[in-house]
Amino acid sequence: MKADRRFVRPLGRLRVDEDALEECRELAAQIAAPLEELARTHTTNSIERASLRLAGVDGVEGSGTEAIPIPNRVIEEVAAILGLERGVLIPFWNAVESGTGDVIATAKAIASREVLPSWPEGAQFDAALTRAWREAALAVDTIAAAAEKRRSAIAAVGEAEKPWLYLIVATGNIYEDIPQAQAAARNGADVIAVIRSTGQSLIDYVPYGPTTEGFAGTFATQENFRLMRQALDEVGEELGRYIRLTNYASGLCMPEIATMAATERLDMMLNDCMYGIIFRDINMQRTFIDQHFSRMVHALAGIVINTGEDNYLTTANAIDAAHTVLASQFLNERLAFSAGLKPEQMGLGHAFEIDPEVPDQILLELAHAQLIRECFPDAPLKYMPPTKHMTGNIFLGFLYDGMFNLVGAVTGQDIILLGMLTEGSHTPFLSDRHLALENANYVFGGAAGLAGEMRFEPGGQVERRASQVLEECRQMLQKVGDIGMFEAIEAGMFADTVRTRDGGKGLDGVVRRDAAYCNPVAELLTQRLGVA
Amino acid sequence: MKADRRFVRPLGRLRVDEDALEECRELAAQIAAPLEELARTHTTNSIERASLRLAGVDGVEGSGTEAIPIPNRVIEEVAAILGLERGVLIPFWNAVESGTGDVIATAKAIASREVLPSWPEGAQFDAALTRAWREAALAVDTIAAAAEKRRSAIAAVGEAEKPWLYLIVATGNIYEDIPQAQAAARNGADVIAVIRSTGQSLIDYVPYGPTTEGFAGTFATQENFRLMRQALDEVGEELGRYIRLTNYASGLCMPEIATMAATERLDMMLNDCMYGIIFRDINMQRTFIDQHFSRMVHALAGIVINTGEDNYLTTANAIDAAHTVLASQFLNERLAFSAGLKPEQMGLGHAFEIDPEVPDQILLELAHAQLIRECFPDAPLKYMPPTKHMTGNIFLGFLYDGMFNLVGAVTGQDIILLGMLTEGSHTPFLSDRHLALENANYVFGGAAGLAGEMRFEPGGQVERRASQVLEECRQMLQKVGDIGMFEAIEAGMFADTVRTRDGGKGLDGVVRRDAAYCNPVAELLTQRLGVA
Amino acid sequence: MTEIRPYGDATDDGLVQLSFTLPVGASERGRQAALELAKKMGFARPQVVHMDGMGPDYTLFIVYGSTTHTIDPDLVEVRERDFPLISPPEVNRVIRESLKRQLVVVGACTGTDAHTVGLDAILSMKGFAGDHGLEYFHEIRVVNMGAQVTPQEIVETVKQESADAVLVSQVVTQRDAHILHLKEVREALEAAGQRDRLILVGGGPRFSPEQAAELGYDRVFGRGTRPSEVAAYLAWAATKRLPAAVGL
Amino acid sequence: MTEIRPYGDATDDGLVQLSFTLPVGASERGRQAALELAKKMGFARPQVVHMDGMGPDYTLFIVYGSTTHTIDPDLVEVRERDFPLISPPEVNRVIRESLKRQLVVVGACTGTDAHTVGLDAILSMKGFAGDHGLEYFHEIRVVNMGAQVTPQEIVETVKQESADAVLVSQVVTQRDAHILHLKEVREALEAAGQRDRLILVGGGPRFSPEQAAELGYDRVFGRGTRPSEVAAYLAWAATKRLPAAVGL
Ligand code: B12
Ligand code: B12
Ligand SMILES: Cc1ncc(COP(=O)(O)O)c(C=O)c1O
Ligand SMILES: Cc1ncc(COP(=O)(O)O)c(C=O)c1O
Repeated sequence: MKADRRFVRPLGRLRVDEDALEECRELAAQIAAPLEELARTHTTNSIERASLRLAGVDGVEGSGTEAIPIPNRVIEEVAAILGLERGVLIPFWNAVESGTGDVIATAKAIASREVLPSWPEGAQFDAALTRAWREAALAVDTIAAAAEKRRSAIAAVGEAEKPWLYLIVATGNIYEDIPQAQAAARNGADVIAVIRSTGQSLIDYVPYGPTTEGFAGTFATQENFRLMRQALDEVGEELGRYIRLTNYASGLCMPEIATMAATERLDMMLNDCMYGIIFRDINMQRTFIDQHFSRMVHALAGIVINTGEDNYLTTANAIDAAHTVLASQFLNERLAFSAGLKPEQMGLGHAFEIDPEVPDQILLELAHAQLIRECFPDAPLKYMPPTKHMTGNIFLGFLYDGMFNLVGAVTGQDIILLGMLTEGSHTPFLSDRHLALENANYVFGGAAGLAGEMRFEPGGQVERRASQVLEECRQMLQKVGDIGMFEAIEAGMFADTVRTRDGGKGLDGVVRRDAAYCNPVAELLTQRLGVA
Repeated sequence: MKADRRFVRPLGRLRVDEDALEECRELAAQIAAPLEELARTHTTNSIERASLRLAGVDGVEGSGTEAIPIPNRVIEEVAAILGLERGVLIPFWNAVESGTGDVIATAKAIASREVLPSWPEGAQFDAALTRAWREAALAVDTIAAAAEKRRSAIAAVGEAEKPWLYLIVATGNIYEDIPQAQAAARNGADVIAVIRSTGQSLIDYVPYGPTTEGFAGTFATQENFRLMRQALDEVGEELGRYIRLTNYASGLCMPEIATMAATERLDMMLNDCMYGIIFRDINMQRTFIDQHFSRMVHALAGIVINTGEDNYLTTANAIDAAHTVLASQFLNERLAFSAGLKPEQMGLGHAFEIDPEVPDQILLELAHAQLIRECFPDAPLKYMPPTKHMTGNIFLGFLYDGMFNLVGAVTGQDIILLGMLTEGSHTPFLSDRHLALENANYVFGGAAGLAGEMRFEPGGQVERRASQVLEECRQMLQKVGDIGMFEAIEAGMFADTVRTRDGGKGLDGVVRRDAAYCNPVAELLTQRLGVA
Repeated sequence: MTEIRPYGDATDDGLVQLSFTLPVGASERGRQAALELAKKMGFARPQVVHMDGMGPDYTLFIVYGSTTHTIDPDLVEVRERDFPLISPPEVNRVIRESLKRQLVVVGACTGTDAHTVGLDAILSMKGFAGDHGLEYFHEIRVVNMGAQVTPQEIVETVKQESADAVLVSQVVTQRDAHILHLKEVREALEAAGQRDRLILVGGGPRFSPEQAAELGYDRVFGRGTRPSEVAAYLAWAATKRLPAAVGL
Repeated sequence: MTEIRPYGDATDDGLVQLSFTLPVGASERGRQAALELAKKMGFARPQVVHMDGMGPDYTLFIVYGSTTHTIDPDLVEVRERDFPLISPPEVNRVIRESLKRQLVVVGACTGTDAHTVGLDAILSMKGFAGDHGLEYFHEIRVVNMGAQVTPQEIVETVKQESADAVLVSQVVTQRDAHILHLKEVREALEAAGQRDRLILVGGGPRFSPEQAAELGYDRVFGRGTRPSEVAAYLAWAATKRLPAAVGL
């Protein structure tokens, strides 16, 4: 079936108000400015840990998923003794230089308090600084190398045709995930996402090693990344189609997971500027600072980010809140841009979540999807299937998923997350995924051609609904522009969820940078990407 | 959901070649002429039996579904003694006039050979003739009255909105059929078809009374018609929506069943000019003669006929044979017209039967359905769901049915026969029907608005496919015009099935009319309808 | 191999999906009745994920549960094909050598069944799924009687054509029509003393091989049969069963 | 009423649809294994209508069969609601009269569960399915702790607010997370000596009433619960269970 899909991004189907579009982008830039400033002037313990990981610090104290990673221990010691205002890298490299010279050993020594971190002066400082810059350069090269590795891997095995069919595995056990992911790829999946165990997003460290116990998901660990990457490379070779791997650079460890993803050559990462704030009650300052660093890493590693606007519609009404999705996409776009991501790396998310009982539901979804397609012509849009209104009626549910696929096909969505007929009751069975692929292969095979063919009556219901959503979005962004992002979130303007500036988890990890703050990794990233 | 459907017949979506259209209609007229002539100059035992039934002759000799109806016995006797060339009515009314005067009694007497039918002369002939005309007038009035009764019933309970959802019951037992039909109506069905037992079409008499034993269907008997009509009138009142009843004026007893349908106020009848020939191997002369009489009855009774082109695609390839469906529709249209049916009574059939494995299947179905919509703007089209490619995969099958509903919705098909997810394995379960209605209510509720909205790229794939089918149809009709209808069928030009002029069942019942042929019922029908 | 169980998303979780209608209202009592029924079928922790009232008297239930039953695939009885799947040329050769003449096949859809596509798939030149049908074999002569043929008509044709094999198709299975009609044909052939000198074959989507015995047929073929299988079987049966072949 | 069976298209035909995956290849042996398994479940004449290989090692089967089991709906045990479904004003009155003060409710999604929509549906003013949530009742004071709250945090809040009732939500059920997490909360409350003076209520889409006992909860509510039910229950329980109410 796949071979017959001729992917097109239909444009110019709706007479979109170009001025409104223009204005939305300007407003987004204006709203983002203070957040960009915030990121420039602050660091977080996760950013510092990420920088340490890039320096080669790894391993844990203790065992199991509760074992504490060495990077966390080092940060704790540095924070306790020196504070993080000047960053962790100078004290760390100083310890290395003035000690055994071995990175891991030194880190362990700091963790076990055999070595006390200190802020070097004079020649010692210069030595630490030089080393820090040298190591940072190597680190940033590895990140950039990921993009190169991916390019050659794709060149070698072959690129998957669009739309990319995106499937989730979520057994909790990496060793069950692997065969299921491979089976999915063999049946036509182009992208595999390993869902994380519930709760990982709220732990302020990254678990270590291969894991077999998770709730409704599998822990994101560097070893799990490596194992799955390997498995997908194997099956990709077998199929002559590069299979993409996705995980979540989200939650309290966003920056670290981003670096792990780069190192292990993941291809796409769920990474949103607000998801953690709204859906995980993570502090907003922490989130905005972390997302900037993590996005620079993604940018350089050639990773496509997937934003999470789709989630809004799981709590809010998909019609009333349609414009909030669009507004958030403009903000995600802006904050991606200012972190150096190219349009083709911006997998902006949206979803098919209108209540099926609503008259003309399919027509309205078509209008929303087409509008977003036209607003972001160069973005590999990520289209999410119905979830909220999926019930135990698996037959009707399977049909909703089919209509979702159809709307995705005719509006040229790039990344199609396949819906599961059992969404209303349990995490996917092997057979649910298989049926989802049969559904998608049928619909995309049968309707792909319509993307190029379909037109809508000028001034008709589809066009009118689209311009209404764009206008509501413009007004919302104006309002946010007036009161500022923090106030907007405090006012519950996104996903009907209220969060406070100093509330939520992780604020304690936020540190204002000192004049002497030094983080060559961050520095080099900004330089390479040519961002401020 | 229903309340939200705004039914439109989208027209002018494809730039159809008006000249080709015109030519197809002229060719159809030319092809039909000899068949119309055939019908004018011949009668059949079933037409004569139908005329007797309209005279009030009914009842059976013997018992069970094998019992022989009195009309059949009377015909046999008349045929044996006088032949049928002059028709049955004069000898019959003569027997009544010159006997007890009681219709039923006389018929029984002839059946039991107590009275021998004879051809009256002189005054006796005049008496029989006068009586025959008087009774015929009454008979034809009853037929016309059906249309009136229907109009007032609809006015009283309320008309169903289009599209009409058409559901099949097929338990074989009229007493199981009734609750299932009522349940279906309560869940949203607008039309109920009681499928006949396999094989009824090949028996040359109509079974009698209520029946409880049928294979994959329930016998079409006048009593079963009456019981179901009553049940649907009841539920219609309850729902404030007139529920239509459908059966099959098809097979060897086409004319009789048509009269039964008129008498019992059925609303639609499956009635095709070629189905019996191709799918039941009924003799072609017999079929063309019978269908003309039955259609005159339908015309006057205000019954909508449903033609059977959809069946072609169950044996032939739905792409290669698409034009044969269209060609047959032009022929059915012409033969309906010449029997006095109005465009709004022509439920021309077609189907969604393209192999789902075929690239752009959905696009192609859309092209076919839209083309037919545009060729017959005033006909209440009957759109049939996928059957041939339905397998035991009920999930995928349910999705095919959903795409069928969608194409039906956006192309404004009037009568939607709901597909069953279990089509590939068994006759519908109660729950299959329920799910089919949920499917339809979702899709029509969600996409009805698109019928008014959607346009296709001029010169695009949809338009190109449509004009190709129309052109192939024109060429086929030309060929049929050249060789004539009989030769065309003998050449297997319809549904890949070969039939011979004198082959098949029922030729023995065909009789060339004598100069003295007298059938006031037929006469009056032609007069009332103003057809030749 | 050993005992296995259904696989939902983990080995041996035993998860199965069911749907059925009960003649009860959509009520808590109905839900419990559905759960109890599922337990009787041997499901542990059944869950009613969907309860859908169809009028006041019937309710559709969709249920998931973990079956407590297991099965050992190695121990299930699978009747292996007892004839070789030989190629068309081979088929022709075998027939020629054993019969010294064409094998005559009479095919029909009997009873009220008008589904000819399946029979035609086996008989016609066009064939099915890439295989040619029996008409393609020059050592086989096919008499295709079409649809709704009575047992008597079959018997007569068998005599006329002195057929070696009879192929009967049945697609409609409601109220076990297919069983009934196939038996009627066998009985008619027995009554006419023809049965024993014939290869009697039945087919249709709802038949499975093991039914041959109860039907009194030499072989029955089911869903998705390929003409080549049937041809190979006939050639093999010809050498085995036919008087002509065993030189009587 | 008497024993009933599933209804396909005729009374008592017992027809049921199943689908399941077996760790076998899509082969005749696999098909037979599926049929045998269905027979073990008590299905007569099971039919595999679809066999779909998912890679070499797993196969999806869709099966229809007629169950030999029956059920008598009148004999199934249905726990009737033991509290009256009183109206909001009534709820307020009952609480006022029995407690002489507001009823304090602490609600939380515990463990790693971040699904707050269900809890909010019960607690928030907005409510669910046309009912207002508990915040709407002026005799009820609601403390909504939101998502991913630890048992310890719940215990502390309960003490601080001297809560009368604790409402715990669990939506994620994979690997029985919901059972585990609900128990953890109960244990924490017991350890803190708070359990007995509280009305302890759990809820989530996969719970059913009968589970309350095993969980050590006073009541659990399942899929589609309406806030009004919960309010009525709390008022009733307040008069029955609370020391304050029974005047200790
Ligand atoms: C095409 C079709 C029709 C066409 C038939 C045209 C024709 N000339 O054959 C038309 C439209 C006429 C038709 C009518 C009816 N049909 Co019909 N039809 C179908 C349909 C859609 C496809 C059947 C088909 O062609 N399959 C393709 C062939 C190749 O497969 P097959 O038949 O299984 O044959 C293969 C094997 O079984 C085997 N085989 C078959 N026969 C034989 C014989 C021998 C000797 C051997 C060795 C092998 C063999 O080899 C074949 C190749 O592998 C099915 C639904 C479906 N999707 O299956 C319904 C279906 C078969 N029809 C059905 C019914 C009920 C009818 C009607 C009775 C309905 C009605 N009352 O109007 C009518 C009346 C027909 C009658 N009197 O028998 C039901 C049968 C239900 C049941 N199990 O009892 C079905 C299943 C639809 C449904 N779910 O209700 N039908
Ligand atoms: C919305 C949603 C989300 C939203 C949640 C937003 C939010 N703030 O709540 C988001 C997008 C964040 C989300 C994320 C995830 N989700 Co989610 N999600 C859903 C979804 C689509 C709807 C749930 C819902 O809101 N239902 C509506 C409410 C009103 O119904 P309810 O929860 O049943 O509540 C009612 C009753 O149960 C009862 N009730 C509930 N709680 C309580 C408490 C008390 C005291 C009482 C009296 C009554 C009561 O009353 C309520 C009203 O009737 C379901 C799928 C579905 N269609 O059901 C999946 C689903 C629940 N999610 C699931 C999963 C796995 C996740 C993730 C873990 C996936 C991942 N790893 O990324 C994440 C992580 C979340 C986490 N850490 O827990 C699974 C759970 C599978 C399982 N059975 O274990 C589901 C079923 C989807 C699936 N099939 O995989 N999800
Ligand atoms: C941006 C983003 N991050 C993360 C997640 C997953 O949640 P968690 O953070 O619990 O892994 C999602 C879920 O869709 C998401 O969209
Ligand atoms: C025109 C027509 N007549 C009759 C039938 C039903 O077949 P039978 O004549 O066996 O009742 C159909 C089936 O679709 C049909 O389309």
